[in-house]
Amino acid sequence: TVSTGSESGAPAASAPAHPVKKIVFDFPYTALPIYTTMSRYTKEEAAARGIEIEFTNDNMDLNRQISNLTTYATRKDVDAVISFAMDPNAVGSIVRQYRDNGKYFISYGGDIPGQDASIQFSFTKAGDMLAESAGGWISRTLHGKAKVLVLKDESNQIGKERTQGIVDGLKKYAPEATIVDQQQAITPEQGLSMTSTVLAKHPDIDVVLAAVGDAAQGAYQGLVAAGRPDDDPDTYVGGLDGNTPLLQSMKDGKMVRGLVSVKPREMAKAVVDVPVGLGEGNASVKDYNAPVYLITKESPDLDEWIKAGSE
Amino acid sequence: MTGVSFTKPVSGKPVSGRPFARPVATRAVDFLVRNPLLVLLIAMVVLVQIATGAQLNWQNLRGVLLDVAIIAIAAVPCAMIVIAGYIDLSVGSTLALGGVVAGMLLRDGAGTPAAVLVAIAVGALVGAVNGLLTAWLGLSPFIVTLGTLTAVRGFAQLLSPYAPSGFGTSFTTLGVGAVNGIPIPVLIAAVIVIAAGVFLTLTPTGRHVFAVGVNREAAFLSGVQTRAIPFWLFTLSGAAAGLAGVITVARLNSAPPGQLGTGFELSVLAAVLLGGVALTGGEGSMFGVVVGVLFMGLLTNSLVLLGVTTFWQSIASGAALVAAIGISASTHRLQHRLTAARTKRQAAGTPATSR
Amino acid sequence: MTGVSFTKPVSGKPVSGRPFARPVATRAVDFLVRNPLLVLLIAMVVLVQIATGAQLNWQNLRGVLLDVAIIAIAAVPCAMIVIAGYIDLSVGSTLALGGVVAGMLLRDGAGTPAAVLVAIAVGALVGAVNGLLTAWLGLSPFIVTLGTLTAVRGFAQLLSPYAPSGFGTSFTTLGVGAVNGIPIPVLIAAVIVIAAGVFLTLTPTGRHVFAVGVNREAAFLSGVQTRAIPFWLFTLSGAAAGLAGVITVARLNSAPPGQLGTGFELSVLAAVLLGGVALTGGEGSMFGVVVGVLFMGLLTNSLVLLGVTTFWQSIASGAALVAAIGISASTHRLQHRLTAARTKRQAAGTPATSR
Amino acid sequence: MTVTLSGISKRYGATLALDKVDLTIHSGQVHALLGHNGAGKSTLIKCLGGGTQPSGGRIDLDGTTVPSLTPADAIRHGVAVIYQHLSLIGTLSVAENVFLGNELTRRGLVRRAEQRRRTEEALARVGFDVDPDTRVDELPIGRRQQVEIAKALLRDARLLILDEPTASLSPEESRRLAALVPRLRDQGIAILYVTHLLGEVMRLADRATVLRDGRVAWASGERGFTKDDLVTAISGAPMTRTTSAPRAAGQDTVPRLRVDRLDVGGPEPQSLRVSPGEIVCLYGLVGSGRTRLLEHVAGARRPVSGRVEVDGAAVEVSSPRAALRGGIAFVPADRARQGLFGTLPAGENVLIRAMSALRRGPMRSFAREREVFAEIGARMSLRPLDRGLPTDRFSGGNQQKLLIARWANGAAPARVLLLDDPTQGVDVGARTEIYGVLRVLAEDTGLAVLFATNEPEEALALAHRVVVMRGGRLLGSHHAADLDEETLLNLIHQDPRKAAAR
Ligand SMILES: Nc1ncnc2c1ncn2[C@@H]1O[C@H](COP(=O)(O)OP(=O)(O)OP(=O)(O)O)[C@@H](O)[C@H]1O
Ligand SMILES: Nc1ncnc2c1ncn2[C@@H]1O[C@H](COP(=O)(O)OP(=O)(O)OP(=O)(O)O)[C@@H](O)[C@H]1O
Ligand SMILES: [Mg+2]
Ligand SMILES: [Mg+2]
Repeated sequence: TVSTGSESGAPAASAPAHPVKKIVFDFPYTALPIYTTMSRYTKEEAAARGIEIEFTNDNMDLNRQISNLTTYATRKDVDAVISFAMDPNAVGSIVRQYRDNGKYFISYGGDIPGQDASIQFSFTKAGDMLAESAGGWISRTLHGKAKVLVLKDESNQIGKERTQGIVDGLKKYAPEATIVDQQQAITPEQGLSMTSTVLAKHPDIDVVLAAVGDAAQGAYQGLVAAGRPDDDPDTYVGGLDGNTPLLQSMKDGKMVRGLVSVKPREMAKAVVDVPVGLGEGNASVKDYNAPVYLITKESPDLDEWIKAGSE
Repeated sequence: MTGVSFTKPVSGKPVSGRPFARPVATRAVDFLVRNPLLVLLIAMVVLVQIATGAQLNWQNLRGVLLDVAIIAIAAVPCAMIVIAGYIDLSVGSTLALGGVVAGMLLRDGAGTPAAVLVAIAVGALVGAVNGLLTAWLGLSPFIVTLGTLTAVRGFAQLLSPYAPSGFGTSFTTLGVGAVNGIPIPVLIAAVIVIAAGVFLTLTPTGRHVFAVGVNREAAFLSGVQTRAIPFWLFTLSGAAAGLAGVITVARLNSAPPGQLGTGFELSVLAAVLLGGVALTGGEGSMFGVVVGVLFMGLLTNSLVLLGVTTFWQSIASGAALVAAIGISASTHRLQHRLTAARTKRQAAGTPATSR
Repeated sequence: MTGVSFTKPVSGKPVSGRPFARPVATRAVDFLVRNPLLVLLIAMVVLVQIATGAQLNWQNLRGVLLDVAIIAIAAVPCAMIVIAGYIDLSVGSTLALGGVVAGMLLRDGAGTPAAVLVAIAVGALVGAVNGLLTAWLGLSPFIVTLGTLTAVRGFAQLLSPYAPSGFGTSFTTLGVGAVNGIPIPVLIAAVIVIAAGVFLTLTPTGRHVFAVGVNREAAFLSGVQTRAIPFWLFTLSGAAAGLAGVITVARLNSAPPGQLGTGFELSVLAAVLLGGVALTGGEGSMFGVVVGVLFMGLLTNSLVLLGVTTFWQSIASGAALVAAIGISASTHRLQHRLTAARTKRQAAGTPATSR
Repeated sequence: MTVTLSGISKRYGATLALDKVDLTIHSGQVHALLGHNGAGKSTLIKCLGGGTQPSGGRIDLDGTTVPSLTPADAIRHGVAVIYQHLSLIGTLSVAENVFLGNELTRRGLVRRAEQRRRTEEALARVGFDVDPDTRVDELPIGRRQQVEIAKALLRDARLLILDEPTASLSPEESRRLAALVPRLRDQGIAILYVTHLLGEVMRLADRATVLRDGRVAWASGERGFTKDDLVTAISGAPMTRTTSAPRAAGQDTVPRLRVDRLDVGGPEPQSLRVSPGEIVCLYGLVGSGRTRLLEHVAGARRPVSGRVEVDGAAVEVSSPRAALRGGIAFVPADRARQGLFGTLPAGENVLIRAMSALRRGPMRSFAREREVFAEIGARMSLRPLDRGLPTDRFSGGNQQKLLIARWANGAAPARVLLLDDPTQGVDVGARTEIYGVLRVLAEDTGLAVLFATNEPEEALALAHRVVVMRGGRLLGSHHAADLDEETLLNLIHQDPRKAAAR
């Protein structure tokens, strides 16, 4: 007897509502500073609501994410999972296991086929917002002409969408600016090394935009190391996601001028609200759309952002 | 005896390897002492089962076995490469390439058999390049396979920057289907392990793999194919990684080129070495490799089931690796002592001069 | 035959290693043939400079040298460990731990010297654990250091889940400052390389490192400290990785525990092996390591300057690794032939019968 | 110094290698230690040098009593050992090896020039010719043994232990060593000397102890001893020397092996023929080029030009595998590096090639393998006769037997067998048995045997014909029946130009 398995195929009908006592937050990017912030806030939020939350340890590895999700699917004490899929289609293949076991499956940062609910925020949109900020600055400060270095992330779907958002946005908001180079960089070290190298070829770069904020931190250090004043009025450094040193530099009036991020507090709240809402039979929580924010020196809540990444 | 017959009569009767028929209990103890990792594995499973009650539930086990099957498929030829005194670090990327190639073919309308075969062939090609460079040209296998690890990953990403996904059930069955309740990948892995075990212990070429690993020069002088053997092992390793890629993709129903099998090579190597294959070559068994692979698979699973938190999981799994190899080594010594004590007891019964 | 004087009467004067004073040109050719990677490196730099005009500009070189210095600091003891027949895979995480510890201390108001020293000490402690487990207890260095790689990363993340950042200039000078125009990390690396070179070639213990790597048993029988030497090398490696972490953090002005030095261990190992250190132990020089490290540093830089796109960068750098080791190996053979031809010519000049 | 061993025992798993051995070595005396292969000689030495720890008993070094030693302890007590399994570091130079663990330093730095000078001196003192700057792994095994000797001499030893120091040396080099040993003894050094060559014992030793199966079987008193005492003690019965029947070089038949103008990189191409069933010895000094010639014929090195024929058909000797296909098998001299698979069991070492011939279908036949192994092992008096024991756990002489058994077991048929120093380290009794095996193979299958040896005794005992080699040239061929040791030694020292043309 050959069975074709049950991991894929049409999602099962929704299980009847049942209260959610324990949720698992599957946030695979464990090496990123944002992981720490998210885990702290969600824990606080969950504790306040009297439910338990647990985190997977995927170590930025898709296979690991799949195995861990598979393992959690069998844990009786778990009522719901919120998964930030490294590859939505791949994670989609195990949704059904959760539903068969009467657990809620909520996707984070995108849609996963078969999900019960989703906590959405658009990566393309975030890239676009950063490009808009940079584009505005370029036309204001440099009369629309600028040389731009994009530190991209092509290692996964999210990175590609973010990069796409930045690149397309630049065309839209700063049509006269030229992207002189695009290089892969996701850690501060890579950002530093790449920026130094590209500066050798294009010493007159005006704008560095990073698909991953941590790389922007490296880019900032690279510019400074190359002799650019850290508050150079004619340079723009920006990135997606907050990064505490960058936010601090922004506050101090350095050349870090734009960061785009979701609010960790809001996200943490959603991470708890959505499963609990599902458990209470509240269908309105099904499609939570998280706002994405542009942070600049003028943002009134800048201190709050800084606090989020260091407490 | 074939060929020559000696004129002189053969004197002295041959000493058999096992002079005494030993009781079953002794042999069982021996077996466990000889396979300390197995003991550790069993202990871990029992404890986790008692603590959580979840590990041995079939659905959990099924997930673990699927993970383990994929590692095992790649680990088997990898282990043989290490036994032959080489090393293959490129399997993670070859897995990705195989998976991506299969995914692309399926997306473009190819049938499952064609997709699987081409993916295996592409993997074998990568392996053959490794084999050519290391076995035939004598280049450092560490550097060469590190080079292909990097290059093949880039190639897979170039080939298909976006992840092909959403394959038909005829294909995904390969990853999630079952025959008589046993998942297909597990069956494939079992066949490969058994075939490799038979090859390594029961065929002359299998023994030559060991000979090459222990002393390549002596093997060369004895007429062993010291180049062809590692070459084919590399090719096999590539093919197996390609197959592992196909199964992974069938399981995931998606083939993201930048994410498939990242870090896989280190998991595979760790499993192989834990399983008692020596990096210095010439030592190891398929049984050991299976235990090593199971240990690696169940370790992660146990930590998750036990609810160990993220960073503690890293600490615990690093420590577990060290502990596992440490226990293996120390029981090795224990084993020596046991044997010594036992023979001493026997020797006391039979005077030494009688030898 | 090498100017063979096998049948020479005993009373004859001893055979000198260099029977003929060779012309400078020959020696220069010899030097380059003996260091093929250096030739490749020079060729690469010249070509990239012609193509882009940017590589040798000081600012670029400065960036490369800073990257290279950090790799070199970790690579030096790592190379010695490989020469002694062991391997250290844990440097990436030790770097992170060192950096994070320094960052935390600075954040909590400690002075730069204290932060640096404690970070080095913590690194040394990790190294000592590796050394204890491998050199003294005889566990597989591959597994042990893979275990510490995992565990120490977890520990660093646990220690400081948030990235300490924003250190004072007294600290960041360590990463970006210069003395007489030479960046401080480069100076530190140079001192370490030279000290290690002197140690390895000119001191008894340095020679013992080679002996342990070639034949541990023989070295043991000659009274060499076959355990203490690798133990201290591991400790040194940990300390150096800690220092590398401090410098990295000083450069970044931030110490993200999950991101510092990821994959660093493989870059270091690749540099070491490219530089002619044999994974089988007993072979290698600091000069080679420096060339290997420079090659690795300049390779990425070259590809970026040449405008190679991301995925092609992976393909090209993988291929370059293989090409570099291939060229090294083939000139090795060329060298053998050259020597053979030269000695044959010499032998022809002095007929065998006359001796 | 006076060294006393009391009740030393050593157990390896099932083997009791030493069983309560008592032995006293006095300063100013050469003490010979003898015994069959596997008797426990090397094990005893390892206990003294710190290479292994005895399981029982104690060692008394000039009043310091210890249950066991580490190598560093032993060196500190003035014990210098030349181990049977050479313990040199391949990638270091000769001089560095000689001073390993004992470096000459000034302000912490190695004095390389001084080390080189002293090494040269020490080598010259024994009359050895090795360049102190060469990497050791570039040296042939005979040269490496010379380096080991120099190393021990430079240790300022009070107890010098030599475990078969002449196993890879030619008579000339052995004689130089033999001249040195009494000089050292007269300086008051205690010397423990292991050998299988009774001639050496009679020439050098003041006392002798014979081990059998790990026990002291016989020890000489103050009165001295005779060769017969030793022979009886070692084998339990008096021995008779056998010589091969002289055999006409079959010029009439097609030669089994014909080497025709083979350019092996020496001064001139080399030609040679061996008839079916003929046993030919290549005889010469260390470094005379015998190994090189054998290696080329065996395909281990690629010849530049020339031709090798077996039974009239050309054999492509481009690799050992190709040579084997043509029927040419080779037993190399450096057994550890080129011969044995140390960690693999003895059975697989012997049958690595025969395995394929013995298999049933694609699978190995364990029954047939066991049978073949048992037979050849018994014929060569292998000890222990244990198929499963890893090769590196056998004694030196028994390892050598395993190596020869690889090609002499009858299941790996060869038409030509090349052996380089075939019985190095093999005891007298087993030697005779090996000669017997080779002779039977030659007679029954027409196997052509070409072997190189360092011992005139062996040349005369085994060969039908002796070919003298010197400085890379083949000088002439002589019927063994026409030779004795004296003429043989004269031949290799003769001026080559005066030597008889072939
Ligand atoms: N490491 C080991 N493990 C098991 N058995 C060993 C080991 N080393 C030696 N033996 C056994 O101990 C016995 C004595 O060996 P030893 O090397 O001392 O003999 P020997 O007298 O030196 O012989 P030879 O003349 O052949 O060198 C042999 O039976 C050998 O197989
Ligand atoms: N004293 C030495 N120094 C350096 N190299 C040497 C020395 N003696 C021999 N060699 C090298 O070792 C290799 C093997 O030498 P060769 O075949 O002449 O020795 P051999 O024939 O083994 O001596 P034997 O006659 O004892 O067998 C040759 O390539 C030779 O160059
Ligand atoms: Mg011995
Ligand atoms: Mg020789």
